[in-house]
Amino acid sequence: MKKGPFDMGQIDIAWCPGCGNFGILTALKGALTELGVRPEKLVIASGIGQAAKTPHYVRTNVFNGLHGRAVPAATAIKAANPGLTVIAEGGDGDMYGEGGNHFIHAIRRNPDITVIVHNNMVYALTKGQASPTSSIGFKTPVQVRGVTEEPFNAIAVSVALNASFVARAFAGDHDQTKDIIKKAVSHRGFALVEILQPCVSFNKVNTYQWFKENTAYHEASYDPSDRFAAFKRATEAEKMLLGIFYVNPDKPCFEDTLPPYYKETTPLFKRRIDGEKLFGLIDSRRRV
Amino acid sequence: MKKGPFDMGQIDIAWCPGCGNFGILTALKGALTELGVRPEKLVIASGIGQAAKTPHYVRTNVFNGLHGRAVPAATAIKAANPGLTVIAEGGDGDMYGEGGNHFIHAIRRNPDITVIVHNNMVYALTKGQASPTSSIGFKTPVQVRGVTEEPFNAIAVSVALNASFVARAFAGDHDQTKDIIKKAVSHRGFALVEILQPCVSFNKVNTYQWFKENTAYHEASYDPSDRFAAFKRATEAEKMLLGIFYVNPDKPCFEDTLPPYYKETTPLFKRRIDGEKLFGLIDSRRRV
Amino acid sequence: MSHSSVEKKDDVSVVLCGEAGQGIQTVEQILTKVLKFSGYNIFGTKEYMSRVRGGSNSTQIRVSSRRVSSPVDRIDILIPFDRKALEHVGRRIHEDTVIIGEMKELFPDGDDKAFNCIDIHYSDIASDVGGAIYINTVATGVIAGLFSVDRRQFDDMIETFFTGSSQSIIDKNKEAGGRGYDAARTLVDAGRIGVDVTAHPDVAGEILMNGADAVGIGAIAGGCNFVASYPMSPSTAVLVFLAAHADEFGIVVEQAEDEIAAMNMTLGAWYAGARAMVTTSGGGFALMEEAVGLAGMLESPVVIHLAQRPGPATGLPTRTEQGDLQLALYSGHGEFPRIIMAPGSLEDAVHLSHRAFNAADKFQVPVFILTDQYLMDSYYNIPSVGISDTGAIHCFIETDESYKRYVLSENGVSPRGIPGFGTGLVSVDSDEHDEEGHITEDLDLRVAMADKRLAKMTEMEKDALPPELIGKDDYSVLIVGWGSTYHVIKEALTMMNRDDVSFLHFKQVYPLHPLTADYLKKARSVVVIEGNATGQFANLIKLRTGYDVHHRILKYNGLQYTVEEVTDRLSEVIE
Amino acid sequence: MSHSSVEKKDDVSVVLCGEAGQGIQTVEQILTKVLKFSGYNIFGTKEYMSRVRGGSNSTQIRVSSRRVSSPVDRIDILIPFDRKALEHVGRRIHEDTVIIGEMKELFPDGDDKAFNCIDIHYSDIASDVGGAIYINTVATGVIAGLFSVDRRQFDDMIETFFTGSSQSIIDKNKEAGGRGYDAARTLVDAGRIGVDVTAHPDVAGEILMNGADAVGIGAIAGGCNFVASYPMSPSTAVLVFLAAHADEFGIVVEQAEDEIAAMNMTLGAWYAGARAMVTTSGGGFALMEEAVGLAGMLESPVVIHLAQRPGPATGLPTRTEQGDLQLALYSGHGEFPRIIMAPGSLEDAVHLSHRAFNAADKFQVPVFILTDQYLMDSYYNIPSVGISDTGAIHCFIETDESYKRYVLSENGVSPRGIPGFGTGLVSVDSDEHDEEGHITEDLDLRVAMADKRLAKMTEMEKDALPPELIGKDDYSVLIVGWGSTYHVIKEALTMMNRDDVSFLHFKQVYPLHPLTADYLKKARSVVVIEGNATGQFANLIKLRTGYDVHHRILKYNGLQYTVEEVTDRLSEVIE
Ligand SMILES: Cc1ncc(C[n+]2csc(CCOP(=O)(O)OP(=O)(O)O)c2C)c(N)n1
Ligand SMILES: Cc1ncc(C[n+]2csc(CCOP(=O)(O)OP(=O)(O)O)c2C)c(N)n1
Ligand code: SF4
Ligand code: SF4
Ligand SMILES: [Mg+2]
Ligand SMILES: [Mg+2]
Repeated sequence: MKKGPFDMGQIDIAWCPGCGNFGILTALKGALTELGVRPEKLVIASGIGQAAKTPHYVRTNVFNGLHGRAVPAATAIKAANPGLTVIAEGGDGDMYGEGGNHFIHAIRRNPDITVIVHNNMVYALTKGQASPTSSIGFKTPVQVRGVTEEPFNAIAVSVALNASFVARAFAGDHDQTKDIIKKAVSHRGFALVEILQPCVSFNKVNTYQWFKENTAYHEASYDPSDRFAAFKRATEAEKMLLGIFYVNPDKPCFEDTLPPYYKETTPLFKRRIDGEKLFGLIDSRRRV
Repeated sequence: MKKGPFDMGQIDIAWCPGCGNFGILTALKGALTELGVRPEKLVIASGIGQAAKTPHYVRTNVFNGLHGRAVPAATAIKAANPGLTVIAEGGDGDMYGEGGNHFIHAIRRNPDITVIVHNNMVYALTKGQASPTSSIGFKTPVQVRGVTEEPFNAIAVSVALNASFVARAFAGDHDQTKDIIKKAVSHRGFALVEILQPCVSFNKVNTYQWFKENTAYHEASYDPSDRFAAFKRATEAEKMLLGIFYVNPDKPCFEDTLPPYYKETTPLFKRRIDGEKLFGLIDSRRRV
Repeated sequence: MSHSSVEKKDDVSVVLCGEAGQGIQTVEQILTKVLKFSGYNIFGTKEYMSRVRGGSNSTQIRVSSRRVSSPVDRIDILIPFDRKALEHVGRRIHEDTVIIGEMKELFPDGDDKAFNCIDIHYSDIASDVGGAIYINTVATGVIAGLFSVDRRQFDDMIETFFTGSSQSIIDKNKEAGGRGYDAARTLVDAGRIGVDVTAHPDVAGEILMNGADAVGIGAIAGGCNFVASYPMSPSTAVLVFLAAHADEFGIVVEQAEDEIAAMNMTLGAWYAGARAMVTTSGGGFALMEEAVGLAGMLESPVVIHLAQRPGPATGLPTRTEQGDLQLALYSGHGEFPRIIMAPGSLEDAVHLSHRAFNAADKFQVPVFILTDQYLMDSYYNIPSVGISDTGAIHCFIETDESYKRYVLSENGVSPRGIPGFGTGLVSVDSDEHDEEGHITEDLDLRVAMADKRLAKMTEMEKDALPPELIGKDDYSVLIVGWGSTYHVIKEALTMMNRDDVSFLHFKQVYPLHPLTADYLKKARSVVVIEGNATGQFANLIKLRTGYDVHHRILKYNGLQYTVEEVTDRLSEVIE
Repeated sequence: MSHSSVEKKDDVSVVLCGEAGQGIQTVEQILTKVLKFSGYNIFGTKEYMSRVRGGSNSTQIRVSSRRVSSPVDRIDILIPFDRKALEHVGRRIHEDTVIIGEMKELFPDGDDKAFNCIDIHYSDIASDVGGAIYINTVATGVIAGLFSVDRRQFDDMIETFFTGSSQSIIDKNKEAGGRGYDAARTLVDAGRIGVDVTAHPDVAGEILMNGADAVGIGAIAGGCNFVASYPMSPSTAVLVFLAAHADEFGIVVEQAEDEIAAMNMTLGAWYAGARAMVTTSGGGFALMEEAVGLAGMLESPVVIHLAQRPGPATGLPTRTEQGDLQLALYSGHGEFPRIIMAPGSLEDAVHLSHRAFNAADKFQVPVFILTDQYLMDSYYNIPSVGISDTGAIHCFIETDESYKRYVLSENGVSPRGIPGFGTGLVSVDSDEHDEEGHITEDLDLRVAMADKRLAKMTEMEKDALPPELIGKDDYSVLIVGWGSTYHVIKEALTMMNRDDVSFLHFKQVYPLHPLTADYLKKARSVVVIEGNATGQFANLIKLRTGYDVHHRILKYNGLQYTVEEVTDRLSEVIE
């Protein structure tokens, strides 16, 4: 296979053979390549977990921070240099558990970043505890009698928060996942792509087969500008629906609200402070 | 006025004259009194903020913990002793900002506690910064050009999370607020009561008058078991609606899922460990 | 008592005391400015409760012929806004204290005999003007009049202060101020009260600011263009300062959903080329600690303004303490270097905040600016901030394709690239990593990386700011202090007037300057004065120099030391 | 080389090495049990990468005539599951190491000359039986055969282990094990390999467990009935242990949404009468620090199991270190007392975890159990856990109407009430508070409350566990260690066989026992051995006793010391 711009060459990938993450990695690299994004102009921020290792396998700029904290880091990266394409990536535990507060507030803030959540419905790196999205009844060494909480419905919550772009994909479907990622990255504003991802080692319930049987795409005629329809589909549908649920292009982007960019777009690292203004400010304290 | 069971006697209340918190305090004490709750069997947990001072003004057991952390404390208090009536109380910053992650996950967990959020749409105790519920355009010394983020819609998010009881009240309406609190406390499971509360010192926009003009009660015929209608009303209504939005009595309560209570209801403090079982466990490690 | 005149003093301590919401802050703000503008040296500090209305708060304004920058116990003139005030500052009222108050309000039963009082009918005047809300402006006028502030200037000041209010409110405030002013002039003319403070024309043009302003100015000078924080007293003032100047200086000011977000944003911002800081306090900072460890591992620069207040937990949210030194020193899990600065003066606050950004960038470590509520909220006049050019030193490089973020280097510092600047890729990683910034489980590399990170200490120590010695070189008693106690200990030293006692002040508390031990060993007796209950700096000295100080003077009731208190407590431990 | 027999040893170090996912853990679990059950003393420890598949992990199992409880560098028998293994443990292969492997897999080019090898066709046998997944069971059989484990017992063990799998899988595993077993017997019978480990019938009935089990058992003995945590290696094992026994012992086991929730839940639980703990590591604990401060202010008991791993930040998630001592010691803002225990052995882990609950309840302070990945994951046999009755001491009281939570008391401890138990009301407050637990701004009361909290230190020091002296009383060199290095230093000491060298082990690292300084002063030379890069315990000793130790032996590559390493490094510093 021809080496693409985001391919790393010979590296040791720490995922299990057969893991759904491989499909996501390929779709992601494919999407970025087709979009013509340049590796030096892209940053992927991530947390900690199996999913959060993804940026190490993409030839680009990487900010691999703390479990649960990719979104605030990504938000700030974009704010410091709006010329970069910024993706935050992580698992369901990372983004909805530890990072839950950032998730909901980032949606409100609406930075122009893409948030990719590998949803394997389990904490994989820590060897198989329940995650916020684990199904009721899912048994683990910690949830010995099975999960009792209702799974976190990220799509419904995002729609409730009037997020600007909300989609779900399935790691087993390369083409459509790539396509959804492309749309999300191209979208201006906070874009959520939750990708259903089989974990072959710790989730023996939600397998490739299970996902195939329990998911379906929105029909072509579905209109993602209808918030109620999106909510209905997120909460009521028999199968987990795939594709773009909701797009709301009217929200102002976080970066646009920031003082440094009112008049110019230069990234912060290129700016130097204006000494005259500073001494003016200091002198203002001499006056009444 | 006759001293009620929850009245403290002569104390110095640190709120500003005219603050909406007084109305909430009265409604809360009234509700508890009418429900016949006994002060020794009640715990009010709170965080930090003006609202979070409330339990100090109620004659009962108080757990005044950290900013944003009343809900996990309350959840555990209930789990340690399900015989107690447990309320978590705090402001909009406390519960939806700092405490946002606990808020969403407590809804999933569904402990039998009542969460009362005094929503004054501002950080009052820290002197007037925007809160997650501040309106767009709200100016403060930090948000000098006004808030740009969409306010956190706690009702919509709760409905999206399929919360078991979701209501909104207005501090200016004593009777209905009292009534809603009564229903929430009586409800078995997580009950959210968001109370719109004028802050006369730091919120000059959302005043008593403003709330009066911009709120309305659900009509009597409204059916709070309809999740979709609740979502519609939470997001679409012209005015902020008041009353019970959504009730879902079918969710299992957190305490019911806990091993100590499978067979008996004794609170944990009354239990002593069974030495025989322990030595049995230790001896099991002698065998293969 | 009835001798209601005041000794003619050239250093007058005025204390205003009343409920939150009674407008003492307005009085303070107007008076400090207008008095300074009249050429008086001024110092203003306040102590207040964690509430918006009610309670009992006080502000001290010293008006003096010479520079003053520290609180005194002494009250020369007390303006009590209510009866509670007499109790609140009761201990500090002495026989020469003149109480300029409304007698019927303060002593409804006429029990004013024990005090030296002057009656002014604030509330009558105020209600004449338009209502009780003008009482504070009347009081402002009384003080202005007492110090013979230029009437026109005073009017202008009120006009400026109330800019934005309706003309009628401005006019009423002017009237209220004027009525108070006139009342005071009448008293002065009648010889019932008088002060003898000399005005210096130069002082009129000096800089007047508080610690929060100073940190904010220093940060801007250091090139700060990004601040993410969550409100928390007393650190919020710096956030507010930067927000006020965000448009002018192009600063991203983000109020995060919580402190964890704030700190992680700040690290993301540095990564992408911003110069970023957080401003926080106690429990808010505790929440940032995981990310302090992340800064340690990423080798990310970061500036942390930590404004101390008494803990544990919520503690006393609006009070002062020096209780978070150890917290800063050991914050974050794992082992990595850091720098801790602790400004003693407004000039320090500007200078160190400025320096913090450069040091963070140079060494790629977290740099703390450790202040406290006292410093944040204290105002005085200074001739200059002491920085002549901005000198924000940017240390990042333009990368090429061979770029590796964590190249092993002798001194521990690897050139820092910025994504999008150059053709290289910049990978930073919270796991142990290789030179390229990718996860590694090579345990030899782990050791090399840990050594690299810790190696920075060597140059950081060389670069440490030396402590400042105040007093003679051949001391026999050495007083050691750090951070915000600078001026109060210095003034106490002057008062004590002993040439065998010197004062060593640390503005950088970690790493300690290499000469520290030498200073200590020269003394016969060393006394550490600090604002906490366990002697955290004395502990640090012991740990780093092996030197066990002789005396620890500690205070932890939430208030700053006063000059008298320092002298008294010193006299207990030094003969 | 071709002399493939093994010296007849009575203490054999077997190392298995392969990828994650190749089933080494299964081998370890079956073998440690069955070997112990055969009467051999065993010790098992593992080191592994932070991944689920691939990489290179190893497990050491020592099988010995006498008690063994520490890792050695030496490998007597190596079972490599792939070629990477030879590189991974390469440094430790010496000329007497017998490699029992599959030659065509390990040395496809026939380059096995440098090694002492025995060829076993694991994969052929396995594929014969049913596929590559049985390779590990074949290897298990080889070791079992080598040590002449009773065949029947071995079969039973496999049966038990695979309970829950289909009968066909059980049968195939039995067959695989059997085939390995037979292969080994053939080798032994042919004199190609042999061991000389004596079995002791008593050992068969001893307790076999790892550190995680020990902490869990100790906690249950201490009355633990509530644990809230968030998964994080290596602390999760304790959560899993308690979850497994939750039904039996009536324990609330809650996996929280984050560590902050976990710690705040734990405090809520204690408040309402539970005996609660968290189990966490590094960054997870850092997130709990604000709530540690809350515990300090509420005077809430709380037990914190902090299983250390290398930082900063994510660091090396599955490795070991003693790098969080200072983190625990200074965690939380503000000043308040705490206790830190650091078990050295499984018995300690049981005993101290038990004790932690009682101490927390007695003094109403946070109590830390500081373990590490090494201790969590190491197994060995012990005759008894050393607790004879549960002795969970409950210190709360039934309240009456006059109850006040924070009654000022000489020793700092006020009787702790529980809401709903008695007629009193229990108010706890994170702000500074009065005796009733309500917010106060009375600054004298603040001082009284701060003093009350710190006063507990006096009795806590009296109550401190003394360090354990191993060796003679009249030492000239004193080795100091703490926590999990207990056994390895002890074994090294035995190996060194010098009667002028003794070893002082601390199981309680804070507060230090009052006799600590005396022990140190008696030595001509003191060497501290610890698993971090800066000598945190040596620092603590210096701070608390003023004693500057002569040598610091430090290790921070993520692995525990081995016996040989301790001897070698000691010989560098002691003559
Ligand atoms: C603060 C903190 N808490 C806990 C952990 C341990 N931890 C690492 S990954 C992980 C969960 C991983 O689950 P998820 O985010 O769903 O990713 P996955 O491995 O399933 O892809 C946890 C709890 C950590 N690294 N940091
Ligand atoms: C960890 C932490 N961060 C910040 C604070 C400071 N703080 C105290 S109250 C408050 C906000 C209060 O707003 P809200 O919860 O809406 O309550 P209100 O005062 O409006 O009733 C903040 C930020 C704190 N005490 N602890
Ligand atoms: S454990 Fe699960 S999520 Fe992780 S790499 Fe393996 S299959 Fe993928
Ligand atoms: S500041 Fe606002 S919320 Fe606080 S007491 Fe005053 S009016 Fe109420
Ligand atoms: Mg996952
Ligand atoms: Mg509020």
